[in-house]
Amino acid sequence: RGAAADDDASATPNVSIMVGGIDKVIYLPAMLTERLGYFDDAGVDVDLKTEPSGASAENVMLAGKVDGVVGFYDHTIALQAQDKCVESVVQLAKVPGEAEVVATSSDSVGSAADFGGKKLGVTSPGSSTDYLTQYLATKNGVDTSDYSTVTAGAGSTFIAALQNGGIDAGMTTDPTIATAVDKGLGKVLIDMRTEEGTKAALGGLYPAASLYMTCDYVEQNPKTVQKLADAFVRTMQWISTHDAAEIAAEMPADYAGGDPELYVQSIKDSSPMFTTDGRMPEGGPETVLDVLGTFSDTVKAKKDDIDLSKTYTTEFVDNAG
Amino acid sequence: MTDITSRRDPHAPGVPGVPAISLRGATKRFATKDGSAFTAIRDVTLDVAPGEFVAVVGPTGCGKSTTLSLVSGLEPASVGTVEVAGQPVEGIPDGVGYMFQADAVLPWKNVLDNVALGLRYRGLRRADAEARARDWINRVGLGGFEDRYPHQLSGGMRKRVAMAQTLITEPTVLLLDEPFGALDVQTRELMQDELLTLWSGSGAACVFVTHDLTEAISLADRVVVMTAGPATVKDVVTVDLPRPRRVEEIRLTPEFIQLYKRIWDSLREEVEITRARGASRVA
Amino acid sequence: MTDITSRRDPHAPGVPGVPAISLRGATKRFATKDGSAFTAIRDVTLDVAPGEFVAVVGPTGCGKSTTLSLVSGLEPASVGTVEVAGQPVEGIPDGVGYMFQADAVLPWKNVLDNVALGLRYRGLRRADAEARARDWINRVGLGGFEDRYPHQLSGGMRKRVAMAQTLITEPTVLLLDEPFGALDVQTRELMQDELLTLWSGSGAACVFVTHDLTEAISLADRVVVMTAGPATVKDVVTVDLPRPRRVEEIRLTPEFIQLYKRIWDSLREEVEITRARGASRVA
Amino acid sequence: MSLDTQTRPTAEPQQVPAPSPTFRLFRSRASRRRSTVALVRVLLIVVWLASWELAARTVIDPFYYSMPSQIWDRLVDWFTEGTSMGSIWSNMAVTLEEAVLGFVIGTFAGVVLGIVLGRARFLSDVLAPFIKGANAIPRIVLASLFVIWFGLGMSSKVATAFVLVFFAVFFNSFQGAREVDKVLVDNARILGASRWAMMRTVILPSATSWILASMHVAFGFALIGAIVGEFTGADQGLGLLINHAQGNFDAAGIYAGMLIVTVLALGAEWLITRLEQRLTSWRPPSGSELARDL
Amino acid sequence: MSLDTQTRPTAEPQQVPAPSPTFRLFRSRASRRRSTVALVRVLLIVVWLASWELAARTVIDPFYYSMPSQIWDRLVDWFTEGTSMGSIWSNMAVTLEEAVLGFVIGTFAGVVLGIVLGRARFLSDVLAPFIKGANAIPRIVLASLFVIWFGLGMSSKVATAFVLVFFAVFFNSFQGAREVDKVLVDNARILGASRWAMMRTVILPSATSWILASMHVAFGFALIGAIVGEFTGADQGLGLLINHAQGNFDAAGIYAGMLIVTVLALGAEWLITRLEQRLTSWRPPSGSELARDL
Ligand SMILES: Nc1ncnc2c1ncn2[C@@H]1O[C@H](COP(=O)(O)OP(=O)(O)OP(=O)(O)O)[C@@H](O)[C@H]1O
Ligand SMILES: Nc1ncnc2c1ncn2[C@@H]1O[C@H](COP(=O)(O)OP(=O)(O)OP(=O)(O)O)[C@@H](O)[C@H]1O
Ligand SMILES: [Mg+2]
Ligand SMILES: [Mg+2]
Repeated sequence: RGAAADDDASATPNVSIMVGGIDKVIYLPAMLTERLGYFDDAGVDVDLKTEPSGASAENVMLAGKVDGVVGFYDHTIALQAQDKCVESVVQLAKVPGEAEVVATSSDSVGSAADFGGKKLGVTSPGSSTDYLTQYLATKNGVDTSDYSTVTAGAGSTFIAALQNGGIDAGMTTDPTIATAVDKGLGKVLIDMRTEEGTKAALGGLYPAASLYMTCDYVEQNPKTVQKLADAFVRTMQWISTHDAAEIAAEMPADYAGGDPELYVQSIKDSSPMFTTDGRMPEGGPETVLDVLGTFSDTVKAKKDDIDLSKTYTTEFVDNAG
Repeated sequence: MTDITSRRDPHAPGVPGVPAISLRGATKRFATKDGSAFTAIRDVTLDVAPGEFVAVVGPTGCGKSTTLSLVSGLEPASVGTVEVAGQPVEGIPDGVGYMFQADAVLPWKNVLDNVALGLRYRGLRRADAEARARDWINRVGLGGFEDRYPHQLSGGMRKRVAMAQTLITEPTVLLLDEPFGALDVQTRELMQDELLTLWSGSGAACVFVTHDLTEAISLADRVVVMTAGPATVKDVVTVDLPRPRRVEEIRLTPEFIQLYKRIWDSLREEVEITRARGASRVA
Repeated sequence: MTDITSRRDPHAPGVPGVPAISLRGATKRFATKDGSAFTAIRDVTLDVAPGEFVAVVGPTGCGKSTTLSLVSGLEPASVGTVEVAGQPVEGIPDGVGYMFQADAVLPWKNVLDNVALGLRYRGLRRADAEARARDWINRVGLGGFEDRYPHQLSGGMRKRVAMAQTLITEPTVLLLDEPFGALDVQTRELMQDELLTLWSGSGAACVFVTHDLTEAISLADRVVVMTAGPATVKDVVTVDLPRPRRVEEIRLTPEFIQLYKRIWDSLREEVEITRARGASRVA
Repeated sequence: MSLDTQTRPTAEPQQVPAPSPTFRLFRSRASRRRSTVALVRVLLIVVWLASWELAARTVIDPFYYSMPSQIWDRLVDWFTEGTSMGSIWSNMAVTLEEAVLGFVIGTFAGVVLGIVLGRARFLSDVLAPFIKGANAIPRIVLASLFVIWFGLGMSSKVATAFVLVFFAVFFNSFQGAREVDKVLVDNARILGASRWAMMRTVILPSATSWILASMHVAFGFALIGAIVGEFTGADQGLGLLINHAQGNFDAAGIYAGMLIVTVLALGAEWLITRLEQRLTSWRPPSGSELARDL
Repeated sequence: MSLDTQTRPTAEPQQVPAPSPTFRLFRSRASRRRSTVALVRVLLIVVWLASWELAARTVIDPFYYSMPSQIWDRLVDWFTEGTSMGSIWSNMAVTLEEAVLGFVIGTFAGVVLGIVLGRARFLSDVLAPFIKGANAIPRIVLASLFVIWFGLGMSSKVATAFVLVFFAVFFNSFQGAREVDKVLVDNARILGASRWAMMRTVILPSATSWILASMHVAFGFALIGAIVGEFTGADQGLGLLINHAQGNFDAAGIYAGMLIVTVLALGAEWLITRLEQRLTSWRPPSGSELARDL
């Protein structure tokens, strides 16, 4: 990719960004920035692509097929364990935006301590929902081998699993959380969509949704990255000053699916997770490393060698504004 | 040759007076590619009584096989009526046996299973069916080849398997389309014997398509000569030679020679018409 | 019948003295299911000179088709040597034409394309190939049926298509496996004429399998009688009747009758052996 | 026992130019049959939709199963208002283009390789386990590899469609090439067919019905491939539309997307059937007679 | 022009009991051929693995493409230590069970429906568009619908495997039933075959090579179906293992998973080939002679 040649403050560089599910509420700032026209204002031509199913977005970026990814921060650490340098340039969320939802039919789960012998849903094996579930269980004295992990996906499959007893509880994001609650199928047990809830659950903040790029790209295209940072930071500020209904109104109409009210509700529930300035929250990376270092096979082996300072930079958000 | 009993068997099936096969103005047209119709046979009217043996001769491609396919119920007539045992033909009439001109034995069954097929279809127990099949395999001279598959047989052997397959079901209406064409002269005579033995005892009506006039005359009660295509019945020659007949003897008798000449002349005309038509059509 | 020129054509292809076909102790075995070998022909030794017409007769299933398949190079001999024009047979020898006993015309090509096939394979331009194919279609009496597909033809018509398909390539070694079995007597004679016309002009070596002794004697220079299977050459009868021959005349001559009787006796023995063997094997 | 010997008219024309009444009868019977078929089909659809709608309004939860009226609304919406990923037509065009390309390339490669290996015993013996093993590789895994290899453009989706189409066509062409009647091959060899002429005039026509049978399945597969590819990473296409609906609990959207895919497949199917009719026009008019009695 | 008239021995036995030297020669030639095939296969694998390993150590990035030595380590690890989802054997057993069930049910349904519709013209005319349309429904979408309909247990994966297998087998059985030689059907009708006997003795054997050809593809499809189903929602299985590896940037894990799937497919393939040999033992020993010259 000849992106380096475009790295000129006056030119309008082309950047392609892969979003790990463009219509997920946790990744909403990406589409919102485009809808608000902030990319154009910042002088960057962004091509948003969606990759609905998780981890291979990073592979695609590392293979040079896209320039940036909007995804979970924890991937930067996992990748460093594989000697790949990827850094978060704008941190969109300071908490995972996930919640452990318990089926209403199963009243035996009152806290994470009751996970033993239960079927716990995650979106896919090896995802952050998987690691967070393991972390929560262990922290509450339940060994990971005492419960069974079930891949339940997100969306309807998760809801159906809750309803028909395929899982007793599960970790997922909005709008699945809001839908489950709305349909009376589940209630939120551990809410990691807010700062307080996350701190209570994990003992610290857990930075999640972020824009990350390869270190090489950042080094070679600082001006382009700066433009992206400018645009994203404006969006984060805009989010913090508008309410859920206003945000929902900016999004493409069909993102609301069949039920606009529910969509507003899920934005409302989830918007506290967003940062207001795009900065990495204090202590966040350490929590993430703690979680991955305990449960991810690849990270576990190299836990002590991980250099967290190479997994994110605040240089660009500092300059934004 | 075997002794042949009277050809009007008292135990013959079928209602007396009702022909076993009755074609009335039967016409068969095939759709061709350009949508027009090709007439294969035209206005064929013919009755065959129970217990009667009719040989059919005609120029190649005139419509003999087509006529048999109407009687067997495999193809419906376009115009006219076809009746077997007094019933209009719809689907395959009961008691019809048809030995096709083309190879029709099942390639995935060995000789024994192929011959036993008709009996198995009729619900006979395997052991019984096989016992009778073995008997028939010997009659057609294929003893020892029971477990061969058709592709391991010569052309003439396959024909004999088909023959046994058809005769084992003891049909009351027997249609044979050039059954002995691929056999050597002697085997052919042995098979003719077998056929006559079966037929004379059973009172079945038999329609026998052949190109061999000697064969036609020595086997049949009547020889039907068909015209050039679209075929219709041109001539019917009654063979009034006494049965049992010894081919080698009668073929030198004046009656035989006269019959032969009559049929031959009748047929030659038609063949020449066919031929001339083929030539003129291109000219 | 057409006038037939001298049977030793001076322009005959092939080196003089070198036989067109030469089988030396040729044996063919087929593997059977239980792993043992079935011997189809045994120790066949036979030479056919260029320009010679040899008819082969033998009991059904004895191994006539197998012999032809060795000469054509389609099957390798198990033991012994097979040479065509002095060269050991490996793959299909040049100039071989083989009309199969089974239907072998391509079902997806119409009559015209089927007949033109050999010429097209030899790289002739379409227009030329079709012109010659049309000529051949008329010769076999199928004018007007050029655009029919095989399934729309009668059995005898398909045989004639196969005949034209083989003859159009003007083979120097011509193998014919019961070519006229499905034809009426007259058409058969017309085809025999055609065949002789082509053959006599070309100096091709011709091997002709038939069950019709009259046909064998009236066409051939020599008649080869094969034994009961596994076949080997039992008897070779030289037919010293002058050419051109008129079948209807010669068949009543004492020479013809004597030849017929000699071949017939020789063959009958073999057929009886075949038959007895079939019966004994089951007993 | 009676018999009428007919005197034959001097010059009966062998071809009957104008269709006789019987023939017209045949034809009208065929067309009556066609309309019956259409009627039964429509009836089936109506019954199915009505019972679905009814069930969704009473027993089953339209949250999961949606219902025809909602699907219809969603379709109307898409076609009039467009979707969040641009006009529905351009989404359809993208998916169709990917599928068609994958289909064409896959069919071509499948036929060529299938026929060649079908006739080359040694080569096929050597390669068989590799091809069979490759066929078992899950296509979703492949799809993500393709994105890495070929990027996010059209090519990765075409590649996914290709691998689905290829195997379906390959195995049938392969078997078709093996099933050719030996006597036809022998005859062509005797007539002097070169290797290439043999392929063209004997093997390929004989394997045609095998190849066509696989093509019927294959276009559906090509669409699936394109959609799987889009699921793995894309910016437009029906796959994204469906995925988007999945992420938003929009059951109506899922079914509407599937419906559009189905319609596309049926369109392609129609074209393949036309092709089939042309290629097999030499056959006896298929066994309707026969099927009636069976 | 010479000719030797042989006097024939009195009683030549028609069956040669002991294989003659020529025959032994044939046989040893065949076995030599088999070992050549095996050799070339092994050679191909070795060359491929070696060049992969070499490339991964020099030019290409093993992060994406992994390398044989890493994959081997991962496999050893899985088989000795187990995986994060329990023993590798139990994961294999789960996936295999799903695939086999889906394969068996799908094949059975495909053959029965294919043969019946292949011989029942009216029914097939009516149902064809529905079946063809259904075939175009993307299986990943179906997989998530199945999870909704059937839950997270085995049945949803079996259903996914089923839909993949069914269509592959159906279309071939259908065409196979149509291709039956008309004269064989006519002959059986004349001989008095009932509808059922016709199916059993004529249609089914004649369609066997069609059905078997589709079964070769179908088991691979069944495995794919099981894995897609597991991707969508499951608690054990090879699909999850691969998905887990994907989630952890573990290329070696992905390829190791695919390798296991391939080996399972080849095992099943071997069984199907055995079945094929039994069912088609009546055929002329296939055209090796012929293929040699082509
Ligand atoms: N399906 C068909 N479509 C069109 N024409 C056909 C069809 N079947 C047969 N014919 C034509 O009908 C005519 C009669 O065919 P048929 O097979 O009855 O002849 P045949 O008297 O049995 O000849 P042969 O002695 O050569 O077997 C032929 O001209 C043939 O081309
Ligand atoms: N592939 C094969 N496998 C086993 N046996 C075979 C095979 N092909 C032919 N045979 C046997 O070889 C013998 C000779 O067959 P062939 O076809 O040469 O006979 P034929 O003389 O041509 O007979 P016909 O006059 O009936 O055509 C037969 O007994 C046959 O069963
Ligand atoms: Mg006929
Ligand atoms: Mg023969």
